[in-house]
Amino acid sequence: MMAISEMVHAAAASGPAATAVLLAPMLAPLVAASAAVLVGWRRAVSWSAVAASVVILVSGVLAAVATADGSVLTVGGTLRADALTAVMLLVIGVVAVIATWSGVSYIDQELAAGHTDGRGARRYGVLVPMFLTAMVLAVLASNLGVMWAAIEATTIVTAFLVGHRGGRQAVEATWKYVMICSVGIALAYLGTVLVYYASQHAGIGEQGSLDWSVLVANADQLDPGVMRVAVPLLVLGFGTKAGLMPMHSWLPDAHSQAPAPVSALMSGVLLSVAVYALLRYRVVAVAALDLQFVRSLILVVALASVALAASMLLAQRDYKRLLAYSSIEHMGLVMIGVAVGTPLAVTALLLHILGHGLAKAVLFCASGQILASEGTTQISGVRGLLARQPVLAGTFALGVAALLGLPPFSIFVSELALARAAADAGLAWAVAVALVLLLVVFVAVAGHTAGMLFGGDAAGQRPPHTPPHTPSLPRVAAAPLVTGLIALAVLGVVAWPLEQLLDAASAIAGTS
Amino acid sequence: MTDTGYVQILDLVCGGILLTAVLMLWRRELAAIVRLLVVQGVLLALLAALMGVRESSTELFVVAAGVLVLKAIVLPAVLRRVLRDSGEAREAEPLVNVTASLLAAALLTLLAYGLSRPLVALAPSPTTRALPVGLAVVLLGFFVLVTRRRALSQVVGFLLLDNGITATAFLATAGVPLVVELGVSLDVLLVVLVMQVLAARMRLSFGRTDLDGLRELRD
Amino acid sequence: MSLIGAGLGVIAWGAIAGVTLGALAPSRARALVAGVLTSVVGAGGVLAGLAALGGQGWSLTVTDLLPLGAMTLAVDALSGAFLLLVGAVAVAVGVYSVGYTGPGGRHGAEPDATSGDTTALAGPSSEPGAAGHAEGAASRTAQSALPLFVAAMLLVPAAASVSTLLVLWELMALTSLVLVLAEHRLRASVRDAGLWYAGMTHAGLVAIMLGLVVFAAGAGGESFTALRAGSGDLSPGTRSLVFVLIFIGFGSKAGMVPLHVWLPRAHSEAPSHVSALMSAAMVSLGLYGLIRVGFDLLGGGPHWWGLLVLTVGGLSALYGVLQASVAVDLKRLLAYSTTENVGLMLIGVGAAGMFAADGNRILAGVLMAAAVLHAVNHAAFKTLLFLGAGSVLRATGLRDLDLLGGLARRMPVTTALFAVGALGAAALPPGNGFVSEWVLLQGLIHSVTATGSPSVVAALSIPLAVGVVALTAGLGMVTFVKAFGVGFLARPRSTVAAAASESPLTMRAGMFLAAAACAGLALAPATAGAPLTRLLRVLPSVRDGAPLADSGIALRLAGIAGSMSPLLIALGLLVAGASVAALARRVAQGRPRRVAQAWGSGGARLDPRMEYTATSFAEPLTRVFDDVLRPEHDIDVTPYVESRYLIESVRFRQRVPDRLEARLYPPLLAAATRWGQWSRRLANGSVHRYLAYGFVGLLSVLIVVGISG
Amino acid sequence: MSVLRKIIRTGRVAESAPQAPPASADAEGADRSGPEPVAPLSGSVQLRHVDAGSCNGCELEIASAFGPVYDAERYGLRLVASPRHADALLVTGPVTRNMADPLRKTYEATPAPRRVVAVGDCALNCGVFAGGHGVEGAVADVIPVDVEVPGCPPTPDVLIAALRGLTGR
Amino acid sequence: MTASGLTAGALAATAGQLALVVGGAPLLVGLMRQVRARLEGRAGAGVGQPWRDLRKLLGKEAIRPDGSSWVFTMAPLLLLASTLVITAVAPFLSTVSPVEGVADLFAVVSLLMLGTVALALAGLDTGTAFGGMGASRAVTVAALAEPTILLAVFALSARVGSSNLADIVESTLTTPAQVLSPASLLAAVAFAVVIIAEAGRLPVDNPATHLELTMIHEAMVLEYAGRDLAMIELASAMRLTVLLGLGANLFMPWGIATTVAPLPLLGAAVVFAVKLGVLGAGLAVFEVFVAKWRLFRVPELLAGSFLFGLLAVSASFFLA
Repeated sequence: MMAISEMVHAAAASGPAATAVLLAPMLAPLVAASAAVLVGWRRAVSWSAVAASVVILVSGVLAAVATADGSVLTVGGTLRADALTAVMLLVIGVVAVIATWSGVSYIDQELAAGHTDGRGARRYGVLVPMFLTAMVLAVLASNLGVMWAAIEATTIVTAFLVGHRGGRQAVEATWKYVMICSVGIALAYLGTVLVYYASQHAGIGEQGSLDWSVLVANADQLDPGVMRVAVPLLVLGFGTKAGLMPMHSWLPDAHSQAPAPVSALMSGVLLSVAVYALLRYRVVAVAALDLQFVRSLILVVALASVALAASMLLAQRDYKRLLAYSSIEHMGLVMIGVAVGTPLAVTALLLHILGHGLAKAVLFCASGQILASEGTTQISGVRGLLARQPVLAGTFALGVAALLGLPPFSIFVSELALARAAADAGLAWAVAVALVLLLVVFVAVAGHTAGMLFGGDAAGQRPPHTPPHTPSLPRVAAAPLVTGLIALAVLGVVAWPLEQLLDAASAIAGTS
Repeated sequence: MTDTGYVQILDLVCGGILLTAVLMLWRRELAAIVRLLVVQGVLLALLAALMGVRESSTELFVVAAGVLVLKAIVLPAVLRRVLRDSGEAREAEPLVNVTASLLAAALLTLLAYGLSRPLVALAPSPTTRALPVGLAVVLLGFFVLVTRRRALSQVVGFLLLDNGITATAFLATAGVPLVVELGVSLDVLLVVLVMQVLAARMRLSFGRTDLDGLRELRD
Repeated sequence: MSLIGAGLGVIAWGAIAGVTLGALAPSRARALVAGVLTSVVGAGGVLAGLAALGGQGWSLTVTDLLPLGAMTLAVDALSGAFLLLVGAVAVAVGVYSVGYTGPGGRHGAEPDATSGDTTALAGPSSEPGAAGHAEGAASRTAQSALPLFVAAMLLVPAAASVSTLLVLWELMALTSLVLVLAEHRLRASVRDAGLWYAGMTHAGLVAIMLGLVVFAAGAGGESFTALRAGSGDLSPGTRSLVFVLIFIGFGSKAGMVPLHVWLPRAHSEAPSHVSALMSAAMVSLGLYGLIRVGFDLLGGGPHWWGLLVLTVGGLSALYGVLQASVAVDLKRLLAYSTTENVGLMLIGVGAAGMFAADGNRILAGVLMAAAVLHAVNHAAFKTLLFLGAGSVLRATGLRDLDLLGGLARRMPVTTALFAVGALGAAALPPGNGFVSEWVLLQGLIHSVTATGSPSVVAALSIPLAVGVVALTAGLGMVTFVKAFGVGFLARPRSTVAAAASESPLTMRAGMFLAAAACAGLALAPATAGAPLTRLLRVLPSVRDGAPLADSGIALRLAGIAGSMSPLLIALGLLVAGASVAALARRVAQGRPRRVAQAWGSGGARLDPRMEYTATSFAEPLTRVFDDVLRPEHDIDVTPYVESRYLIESVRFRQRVPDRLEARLYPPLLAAATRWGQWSRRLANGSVHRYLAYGFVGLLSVLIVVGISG
Repeated sequence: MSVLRKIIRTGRVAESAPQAPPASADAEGADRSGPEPVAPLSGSVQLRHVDAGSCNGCELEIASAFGPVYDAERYGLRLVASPRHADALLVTGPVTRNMADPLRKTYEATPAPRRVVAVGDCALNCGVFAGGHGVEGAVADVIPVDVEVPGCPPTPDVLIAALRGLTGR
Repeated sequence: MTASGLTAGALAATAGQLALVVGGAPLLVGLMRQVRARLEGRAGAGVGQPWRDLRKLLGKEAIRPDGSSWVFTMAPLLLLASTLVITAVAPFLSTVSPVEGVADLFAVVSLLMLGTVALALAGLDTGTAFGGMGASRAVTVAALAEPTILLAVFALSARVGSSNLADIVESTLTTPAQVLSPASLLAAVAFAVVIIAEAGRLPVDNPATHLELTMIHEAMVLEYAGRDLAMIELASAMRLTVLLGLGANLFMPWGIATTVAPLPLLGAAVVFAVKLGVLGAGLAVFEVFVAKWRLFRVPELLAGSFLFGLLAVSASFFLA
């Protein structure tokens, strides 16, 4: 580990090593995508996506090692990586590994079941790596405009992934997804334009700048009047992609229709990338505006999102939508951390993003397997799963436990730290509201999943349309899920590998 | 060009943009709405060119040419194709009727004026004084999105929204950096293309492009 | 390395080994491995607890564990008491579980297969398969969770920071939940029990977490040291808020009314050895939390804190014992009895708080000691009772007292040991429960003389508290006469009960350990004097107390007049009984007792259905407390078709629902359901509606910004 | 207070005890059947009354024997509720078929040493019911009888005299 | 206290009161029956009749019902043993005792309960409906009586600052005016009700009933015979004696010896016997005047006495 650290540091912050570390995660998926374009869906092609994900993860690790001491890697003027970026790279890498890994068997099953054809599989093989590229670009871009464009690009790339299965519902979900997200992201663009406008008049120079580090350095010069209009637009706009109230509505539809690995990627990473954008903007906003304004705005959005998720979870009937609403809830929690914004809060929310990404990746992939074996996404259609499919149901149960914030999984630790940070910032009332809502979520989710998991193997109770279930989870499908759970548990217990990096990241994005 | 002449032309162009936006709200024939979109695209390109003259920047002329191609030619062409395929010519019953829509448009324009006060205050100039127009178009576009039933109308609403933002960008900052501008334009184009594909699929699955049919996914 | 450190090391490594080996061991060895490791982990706790009570102190901070905080552990005498308690319970349970989760037994069966049947003698006809059993408490998951659960419980009292405490607290909740759900395949009620438990425990966590983060925010740090130092900086309002919150939170884990609803469900549906762990050990950790935060970290508070705890404690004690006295399900009965005993502990803690606020530290010390002592005693006898109930369940597959009976001759060891536990639980001399209730009553009755002129509140609440304790003791006696008398004595009331056989050696050994603890606590409580004094030193507001003067065989209270010698009473009973027996033997001159058919008024035969059942036994009490219990009767009269005056059969059923639960929770759940159904309209599928949400949101934000700017 | 007045006005109504029958001391008591009073029973005899099919005439006499006037209790006699507590069974009436088994069970339930007192003619020889289709027989046909008290019904003083033979008082 | 506690005199005092209670308890029952007989216009069996009954029972065969367990045979032993322990520790003759500090009022009350429980379990163990019924009723009554008795104890001990029996007696001796305090009077009433309930006297239970359905105590012992029954009868008589003796000495301790000298002890024994005789006779007279209550009116009685107990305690708080 030390050797790598020295190697990376030996190369200058913007030397060829940095270039390799920052370019590789963007190029590797493109290679995988072009492979799919050329040869269609093959085993090797599917593994190449996994390899690309591993590349992202490895460069994330390298970037983390390089930036944990607070240094910055840059490539030209366009790509830039600090500790915060490294954390996000890690999140993307980890979730992508799990999602693409389980995607290997997922598409095979879909093909076998006749849900998709060779064209669909090829499209899947092309679009998924491109999706990864777009997200990597979003976190690596030093220019906020480029970051915006990359996030918008994710919408376009994923549009046909959401509609992968075809049919009325797929079209409907895709239309809503594309329409709502485009509108939302357009608002974010308007906000970006206004920030640019403010930066032009902030003594940065004639041309102004959308470069984040430049903006941060001159944030106190930005005109508060303009920023007061820009910040709500940005919150609303990126909030759309993050699945926050009031532009959250696309999320349950898209997540429930997309193929499981894509849902995992969207829920686990895409939402977080949007939050990442807001986190970047928050630093600027807080310096330009008063803290109270930013905090109130974000807090209202965050709490409203958690409340909405809690309400919708209560009477939920579809387990994929259940997971989707749970994503809204967790993004709401993360946004509470963004609202608080102290270093502890930022550390906590980053860990939360990582934990949530892992848990959701595991859960969506597991739910894909459940769908494959039970033939329905209705909660009431799945009964006594633990008795019939112990491994699959076990991973699902543990994933739910993690999602509900039970130790040893890291979400508990990050939620606790979020609560502490908020209380320290004098927002105990918000903690109280959030915790009560979390209790509702807990009861709702636990109640729904308990029905799915527990109970005897009552063969007579199963609805007639279910196909004869596969006897047990194939090993290639189980391995990524178990790996994800183990990683989640380790993250919740051991502080050592991440603590320094998270502290460095919170020093970048946190304001006390 | 003299200052007064510039201001007059600027105001004229901006007025035209707002007018086309309001007309789009008024008209029900989809073909007419697409024509209005073409007009608005041309006006936007004119605005960019005007700024290019003002700032004597060749980059802006390039942008103006791009805007003209994209907003006045390519996108309307795509929309016409959708229109032709679908064979549905009218936005028959908007969720909010035309009278109410026009009243709402008035209110939204007022709101835009109110909102842009701090924006104008930052750097008062003839250009920035026209900023409310951009914001008003954004709000009108959003309004169209919310109230129009046809798939095509929603795409139009999205484009209106986008035009509003483009106008705002030109008026406030004389355009964002080129790389961003390129990204944005590409994105918008792709979004519209995606929507065209979707509208086609929608017609295949649902038989029409009335968005009220899209209500199967619900809680 | 200190003994405490060694003990905690044993706990940690034992738990890790337990999880690993429990998961890896072949199914034949699994019960043995898990049981032994559970006992080992428990022994680590006993070791650490004894060392801490002996006066050692210990602390440790591991920064590499627990992200965004640090694993901070510290052990003092207060921790020691609960380490010892939990550890000792775990040792007994571990030994017991080897047999309980081993092959054989009927405890995997549907328990109520025959209860609804009019022919009580029918019994479950088919032998429940061993397969069902292997998937329940003996499953890989349950067996590897057992040592982990014990370790989490043991580490809770050692936690010394908010994060550490909460993580371990939740780990304890999760592992116990897994264990509660162990038999989910066998009975549908297990899932409900698990859900109630999960929900209530999470509600408790919310309260605790909120209280502690507010506390930590006010005190400026999350380690207990910082909290202790900073508690003075909190405003009185914040202090009270924190106290009320943690009281609710820890109280829900302790099973106080009205947050007790999970207890009768989870304790009766969990495998019996798990019930013992939960009821005896985990519940008392709620008391630990209350004492630790309320009296150590917050350092005590105003008079009304104590009154609040006292009131809730009194209600819990009464309500718990009332429900227990009419319960028919043996494990449900024991669970309600837990609520009762927790109520008694809370009465002690509450009264201690009141007197501490009045400045009477001696009395406060006695009462606090009574509470802790009662927790220890409760742990001992409740372990024994649940293990006994488990033995019955294993032998018969039944929890329904109405179908049991006749076990005294078929399971003599279990019966005798259960009797020891029941004696303790009934708070009768020479049982161990009596000792702590005695100390509690002593503390309460001295309030008059000790406080000089007591406040009006005290003058009204203390007599009521004495009345409550006394009524609780009386009803507790009824409860356990019923449990023991109906469950174990007389003739069997069903065929399965008649076919019962004694439990395996390890189960008997586990019960014997618990019974030995009961006996030790009953006969030599004075040895607890020095440790209890050390424990009180931890708590600033009751620091001066030395509750039990260590005076050999007699139990003397320090500072107030009161003494009693359980050992001599037991000895007296033994001597008197032995001499009477000897006399009777001389009189009998070797004539044995003739065994004759029971006198049935000359009737032809005595049917088991003529025996008194638990329901009929509790009938007078049900009538007396009609207004509180509101039993539900259900009478089906089936006439012959020929005439409605000719009755073919009459069927009478009585159910005593938990009225408090029925009043409080269904409306809450119904409201949640209505809320959920209403909010489904928010996502009605219309893309226009969705966009409108955004549009309205945008406009309102912009308007607010416009106006405020 | 009316009760108190009544008590004072009534005073003692028990007649003075007649001479103790010589039977206990007199071994030659030829006209009396029945055994010696058993030493352990001396001074205290608890009776369990079994109505094996009586017409209730004997019951009336038994009741008045234990009433204030005859006051059988002063001789150490007492009626009890359980045969387990009893030393002697007081059996009346012819033994009906339905009562034969209960009578046997009651006898079985009584701890030794035990005595059976057959009270009234019916108990001794079925009286007017002899040969009735529902009648099993006399008491002696079912369980061994130790003391016989003839009469239809026997008067209380006869009854008490017989029972005093058991208590020895 | 402890130094003098182990003297021969103190031992003699304890032995004396044990002998007195064991020997006197059946006589007290006999006396009560005799009083009752006289009031009913009968001659009565004589004061010694209970002893005659006991002697006879000891000579008789003991029977154990089929299906019962060791509990059935142990219960009489436990009942008698617990009563003996109470007898030994209660201050009947002298306030000085070698078993000073072994048991206080709470312990005594609990030991009484222990006896009740033993008998109730025995009743259940017989497996008959009557046994179960008696057990159910007995423990119900006892459970409801316990709060009252403890509150009465509380009222008495609160003013002394100790629940130690000897302390309470001594305190009353030194300040006799306390007896007439409201707290003390209320407590006395409560205590009297409890004695009636616990000893199974009218109107709670009729010791002379033959009707099983109305039985409480008798129903539990229906299966006992011979020496087991003798033990139970003796223990019941002793419990009545002990309860009356406690009542007598807690509220009217005069005559009790405060030393262990032979003469005061002898005097104390005489006074104690007289007190019990008077109390027993009074109870018997009272019983002539009342009929047995329905079982479900008994809680009313106990609730009433509970109220007295509570008032007594409150009085000791407010009027102390």
